[in-house]
Amino acid sequence: MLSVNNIEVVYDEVIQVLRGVTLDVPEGDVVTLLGPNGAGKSTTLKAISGLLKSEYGEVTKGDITFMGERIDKKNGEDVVRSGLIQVMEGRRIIEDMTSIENLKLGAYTRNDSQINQDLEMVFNYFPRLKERTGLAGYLSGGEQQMLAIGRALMARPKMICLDEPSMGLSPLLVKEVFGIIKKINKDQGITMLLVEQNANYAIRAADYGYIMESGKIVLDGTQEQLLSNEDVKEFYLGGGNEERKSFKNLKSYKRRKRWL
Amino acid sequence: MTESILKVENVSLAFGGVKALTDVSFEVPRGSVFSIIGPNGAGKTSMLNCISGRYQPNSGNVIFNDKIVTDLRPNDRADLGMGRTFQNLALFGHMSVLDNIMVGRHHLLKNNWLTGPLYWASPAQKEELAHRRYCEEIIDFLEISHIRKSVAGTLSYGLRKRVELARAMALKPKLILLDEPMAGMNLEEKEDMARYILDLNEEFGITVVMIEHDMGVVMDISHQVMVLDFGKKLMSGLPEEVMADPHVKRAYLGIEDDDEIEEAVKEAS
Amino acid sequence: MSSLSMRPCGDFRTSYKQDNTIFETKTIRWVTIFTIIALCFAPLVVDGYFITLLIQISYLGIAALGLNILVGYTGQISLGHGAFFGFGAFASAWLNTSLHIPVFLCIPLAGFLTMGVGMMFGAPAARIKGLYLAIATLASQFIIEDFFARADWFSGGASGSMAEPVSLFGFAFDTDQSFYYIALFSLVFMFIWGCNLMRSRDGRAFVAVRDHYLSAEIMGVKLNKYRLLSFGISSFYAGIGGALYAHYLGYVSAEGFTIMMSIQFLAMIIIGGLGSIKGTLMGVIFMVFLPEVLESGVGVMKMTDWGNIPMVVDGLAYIKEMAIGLVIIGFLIFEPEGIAHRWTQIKNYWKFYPFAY
Amino acid sequence: MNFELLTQLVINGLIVGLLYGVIGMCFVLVYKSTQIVNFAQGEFLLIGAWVCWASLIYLELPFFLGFILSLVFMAGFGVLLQMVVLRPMIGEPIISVIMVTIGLSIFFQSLMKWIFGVSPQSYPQVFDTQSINILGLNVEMAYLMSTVIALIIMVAFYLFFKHSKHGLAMRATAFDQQASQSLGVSVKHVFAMSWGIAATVSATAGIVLGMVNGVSDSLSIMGIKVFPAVILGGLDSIIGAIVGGLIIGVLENVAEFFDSQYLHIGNMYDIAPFYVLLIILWFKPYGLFGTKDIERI
Amino acid sequence: EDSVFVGHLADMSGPTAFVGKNYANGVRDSLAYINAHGGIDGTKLRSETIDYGYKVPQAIAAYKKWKSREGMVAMQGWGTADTEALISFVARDKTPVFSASYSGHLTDPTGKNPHTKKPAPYNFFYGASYSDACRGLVQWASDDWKSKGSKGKPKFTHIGANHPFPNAPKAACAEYAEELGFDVLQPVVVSMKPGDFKAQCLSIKSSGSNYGYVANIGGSVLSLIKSCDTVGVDIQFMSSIWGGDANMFNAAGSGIKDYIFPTMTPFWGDDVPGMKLVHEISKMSDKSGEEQRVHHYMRGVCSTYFMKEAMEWAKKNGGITGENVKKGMYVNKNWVPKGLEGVCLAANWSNEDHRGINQVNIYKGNYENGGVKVEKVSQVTLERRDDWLGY
Ligand SMILES: Nc1ncnc2c1ncn2[C@@H]1O[C@H](COP(=O)(O)OP(=O)(O)OP(=O)(O)O)[C@@H](O)[C@H]1O
Ligand SMILES: Nc1ncnc2c1ncn2[C@@H]1O[C@H](COP(=O)(O)OP(=O)(O)OP(=O)(O)O)[C@@H](O)[C@H]1O
Ligand SMILES: CC(C)C[C@H](N)C(=O)O
Ligand SMILES: [Mg+2]
Ligand SMILES: [Mg+2]
Repeated sequence: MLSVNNIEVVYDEVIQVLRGVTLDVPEGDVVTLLGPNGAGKSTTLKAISGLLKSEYGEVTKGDITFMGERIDKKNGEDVVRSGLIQVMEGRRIIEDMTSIENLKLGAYTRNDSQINQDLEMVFNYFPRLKERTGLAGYLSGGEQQMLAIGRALMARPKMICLDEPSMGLSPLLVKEVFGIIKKINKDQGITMLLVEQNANYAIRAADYGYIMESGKIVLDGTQEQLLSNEDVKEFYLGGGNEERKSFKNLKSYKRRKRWL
Repeated sequence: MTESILKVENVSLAFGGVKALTDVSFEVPRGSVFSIIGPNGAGKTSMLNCISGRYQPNSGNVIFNDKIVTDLRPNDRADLGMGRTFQNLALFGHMSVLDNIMVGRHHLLKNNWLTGPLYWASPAQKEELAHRRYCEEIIDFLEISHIRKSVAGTLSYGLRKRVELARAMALKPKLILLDEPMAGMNLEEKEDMARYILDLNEEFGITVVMIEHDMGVVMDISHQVMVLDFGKKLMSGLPEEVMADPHVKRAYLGIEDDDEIEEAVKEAS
Repeated sequence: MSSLSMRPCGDFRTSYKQDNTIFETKTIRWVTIFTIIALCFAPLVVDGYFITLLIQISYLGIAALGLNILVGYTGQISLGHGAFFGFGAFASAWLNTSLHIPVFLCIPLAGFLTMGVGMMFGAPAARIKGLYLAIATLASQFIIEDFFARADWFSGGASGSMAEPVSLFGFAFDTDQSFYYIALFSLVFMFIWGCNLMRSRDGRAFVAVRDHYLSAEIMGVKLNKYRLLSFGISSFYAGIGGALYAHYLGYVSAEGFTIMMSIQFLAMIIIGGLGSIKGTLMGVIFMVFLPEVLESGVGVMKMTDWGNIPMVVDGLAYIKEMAIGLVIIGFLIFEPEGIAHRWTQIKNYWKFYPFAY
Repeated sequence: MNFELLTQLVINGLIVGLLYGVIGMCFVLVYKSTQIVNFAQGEFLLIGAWVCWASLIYLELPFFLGFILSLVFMAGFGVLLQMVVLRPMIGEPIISVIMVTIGLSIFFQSLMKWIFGVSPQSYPQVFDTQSINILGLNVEMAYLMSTVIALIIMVAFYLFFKHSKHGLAMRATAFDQQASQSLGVSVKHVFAMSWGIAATVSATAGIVLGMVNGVSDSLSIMGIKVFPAVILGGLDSIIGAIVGGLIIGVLENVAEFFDSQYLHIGNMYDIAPFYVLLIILWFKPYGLFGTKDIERI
Repeated sequence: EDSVFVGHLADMSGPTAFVGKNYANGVRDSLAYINAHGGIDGTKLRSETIDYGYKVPQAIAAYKKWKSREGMVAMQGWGTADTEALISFVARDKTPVFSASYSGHLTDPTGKNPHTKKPAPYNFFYGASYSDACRGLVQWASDDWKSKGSKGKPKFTHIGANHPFPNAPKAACAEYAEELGFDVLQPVVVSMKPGDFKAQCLSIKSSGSNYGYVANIGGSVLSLIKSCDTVGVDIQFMSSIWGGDANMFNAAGSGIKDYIFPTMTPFWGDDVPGMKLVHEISKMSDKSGEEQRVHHYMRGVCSTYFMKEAMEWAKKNGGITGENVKKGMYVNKNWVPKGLEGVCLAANWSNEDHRGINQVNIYKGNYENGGVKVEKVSQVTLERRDDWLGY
């Protein structure tokens, strides 16, 4: 459905961030993109949804196609209209509008009559949003995160890119959110590209996964492959299934990653 | 000099209709790592804001170092040695990382708009450099020397969090308040962050109050945990006790036993 | 390598001191110093016209830097800078004629007087932010302008007031050539002052307040103090600039310190680059030379047979003005972040040359 | 105390103030949707006034035709301007965009002088009764016309922002362009729309002013004159603009009253509003109706 | 072949362009004409017209450019802004400036009058100073009052913006009005920018003032007239020299009722010997010769021609230098440039008194079926009182 072919991204005409990233999201799947801070995950997503321009970034090499058509030259709103929407990192809700208004805004590209139903749907997913009638800016971090996800749903997209949706959510909610993501993916068949730090959930929720470091894809594989990969266990899952090592007595030397 | 560095007494805070905090009291022992957990919107950040002076509690008192600070301006509390980081990053976006950290030294620096500009002709230069040295130590400690000169705003999320920690440490605080320091980090980085927190607690002897959603971290590194729910203090105690509490499990963790994570996802998929 | 580069390519410094210099590399420092020395000989090579422009650049530059400290570094827009500039001019003249203080003292004193006034009008900054503040400063513009026109004792009202030339130990700097050195000195001095300010405690505080005043306060920065102080400092600069202007002209009239001047100052720093000291200077140079260049352009046009088409001849005046507008627009479209930013990008480019990234 | 004079002044203030309000609304509209303070506002008025004047003098159209024509023209003008000049600035620092509007004002100021000359001009008589008498004050018909138009525009704006999704989109864009883009809001369209509307409405005001005071290049000063009104009401509040306008309008006149009758300071008419502005802002930093920005971390 | 340079500062695009353009054309055409007809006894006049848009920095730059690059010997200037900004420079550089700023304080070259802040030895202008013109008007007013046989003290009001130009004659004129037995009311401030001045008109109305001196120009005056017309103020407006001309009248139309304004030249259509030359001069920029010039144009011409004759004298007496041109201004008494008889008033400049012209013609304008008719109502000659010098 979405395929990113060996793209490079440069900020400010000098800072190169992506060095040939290639990934591929089959229709109806959930694909996850993992990686340490500064790897370039968010940049990748911004490149996909055409949001680099406003940060003086641009795709200098490679191309991105969504459902057959090139989108790497399109600008943000057109990408959304073609059915691909992103939940940006750090929530980015419109603080001086109410939650409802934010959600309505999410449905901007639509003009069918079912908007109100979908509002209800979102409120079913995140009941507490209904209670908070004030300006969204005053919502707690987590509440804002819920709002952001709900807002994306309102667009009835074919595909959603989520940038760290679980960030700042309480365990209970994290679990719910992943549940919801899976559910949406099931019910509405919406394809998902999921950038996450919480690998435990992400990989388990995903059909396929990529791991990115300093602007390159260093490893990819199916859920099983990833779950069974030593390094992934070591660095992302925390020793996987055997006894989780405590944060208190960490060995301060670091095991070298094999792929580096 | 009591052994509790921070006392919060019956603090209540409401925004119009929303009761963010109702009658919360607790004490933070000097030199401990004290975690606040609770569902989203429970009032954790608001609590921190009351402590650091961003919000004025409608009632109740905040006592820091046996001094009632309830109606001090935030900057005065900083002078007293209170540092913090923020949930929604609040770095000085256009400054270099180094300058961000130097701002942390602000209240310790003496030179002003008259002596500063006389740079060489005044103690300003010596002072600047002395404090610069201190900041470099923090930079080394947090392993961010490679981005020392880069503009904070362009850093990736995780790095920014680290810089925020550095900035807070530069205050030379006795108490440091961390709002979800691990958010948006992968395991590896969480491990680092945890190590930093432990070190600054054990080596620098800074008391830590931390909001965190990652139970693993909270369990492992905190001496005491307090649970907030709907602005009320649910309970507080040793990590084990808290985790054992059924109500917490249900209301917050939403799990009965640990390997539920798998199931949680499996049943979804 | 680094000894010749415009920008450090990697870190070659061995001490924090080296790392805290105003100039990024030795090269830049030497280039600057050399330029200043070269400028000292300007009167010997260039004619009076050029000297005037350089003098204009100096006093406008000083004032503009002040505005940039306020707008660019502290993030408080001001639409009253022109008035403060004027106040400095009158204040210095007044100090000299009515209190008989020697002129070279009047100039800094005028600076401080203006600083006081600036802080008075900046007081709302303690409560008002952003564009609201900007318009509040617009009030100061009009109020002060009105004051000029009515306060005969201070400004001489309708017939203006006169300003003696600067004189030191009996030597009067009353020609362009001699005054030029006063101007140049003041410029260099005030700019070094600015650079040092921005790399020391209070300078950082300003930027912190701009970037995120909430966290700045929590980091121990007294918000209101700095909001006010930046008004003070910026009007201090305006005052100095104005005073120089006064003693250069030898005569101050209430004409000309209008909102338009304030906007001109804004234009200078935005085009030059907000929050950039060298940008300020570039912007001023740009805005001073623009009309002159266009004027000579008009002159050239008159020569050509275009000069005979009446429509055009009458139009020239307007065409010139329109061109000024267009250049500003076009320039900002080409480089919204100001000259300084483009400059940095070019340097970065060469830094990695030939490997673009 | 001369009450007759006072009442007349107050009425005058209300009527003129309403016009400030209308111009203010254009600011608010542009600001609400783009965060830009439009310094070329005054020139919009000017262009509108000149175009209409020309259509009456040269094309010899009947007034209302000329009026409509100029509005249509200005709508197109606004959109075009946005496409050519402001679109490239999307996503750039607001302050730079503001500077661009200053550039625009310089440009059009002279362009108008070039095209229409530097001497002021009067509109041909439009209403056969030039003015009617309200409580002893003669008020130009043009003002009554503007009053009606103003009310209509006002209501229209209000509904637009409250209920249409474009209203939402505009506010969103103003707050965070990138985020809005990520939701499929076309920043371009939002800009085009707001500039188009702003230009049209300004033209209306410009024409009224032209009819009352005559057209001349310095008519554009209105653009700056309404700043206090806008701020007083709150930069992002339509109603605010109107209320602010009325207050400033009345203020000027009342100031003039006390000045001429008692104080004898002179120039209070122009200056007093600014003093009051400072005082009000001190107590209400976001004007009377402006929304506070969120102070939360 | 030898030549001298004359700079010409004009405002054709700025806030005062409304009158500035006409005046500037007068100067520019004259300079061209003089050159076309042998210059200064064979010495060509090089000249450049710079439109400084009433912006002081540009004016200074232009002045310096001419001074340093062209060795300018004399300058034709324009407004208050530039003239006052350059006062010190021109005195220092000994460069006579013929401005269109008629502020009284420019007329005291030696600073005899205690009022004078700054002697302006090298500043000249053709025309009665703003103060004298206003004095002339109030003189007319008092006669008018008597002739109407009205009772009591007439009331006089100064109406204008709070800026140097409109304020220039304020104090002086008020003083003289008092002297003539006027009851001088609080000045009324109306901005230089046009706007709705009904408020001011209302307070004028309520003050019951009889004579109002209109100190502003252009759009502002237009608005004032319209507003006061609407409000129904019954006052005798008397404008400054810049406040009454054909353009104004055409714009104001029916608003013009018994509008009093001063001139120091006849009008385009008037049949006086000198007009022939003026029409010739006008052809320099208007081949067709159809354009009707307003009286500011004529003053531009006169200002240039007085300079010309001073230069001619200078050429004979030691060469055309700033200093000699200044001297040249003093040699003749009751002096009218050749060929401009009836256009320029007879002038007297002396090294102690730069009140070249002490005469004002006073006209009355009235709107009648589609046009404004002007008629001369009086001609006032002001005595050269010492206490009026430079004030
Ligand atoms: N606007 C920008 N200008 C310059 N550099 C940038 C910009 N945005 C990001 N970068 C750089 O690009 C790199 C990748 O940033 P990005 O945000 O994509 O990382 P990330 O994988 O999302 O990290 P995190 O998990 O912490 O969000 C970082 O090193 C950052 O410094
Ligand atoms: N300034 C404010 N104005 C109005 N309501 C507020 C404000 N600050 C917080 N709230 C409300 O108070 C409640 C507590 O917010 P708070 O940010 O403390 O939650 P939290 O515990 O930090 O949640 P999270 O873990 O998601 O960050 C929330 O419901 C929020 O909407
Ligand atoms: C104001 C304008 C009429 C120009 C006029 N000469 C002056 O004194 O400035
Ligand atoms: Mg990211
Ligand atoms: Mg929180």
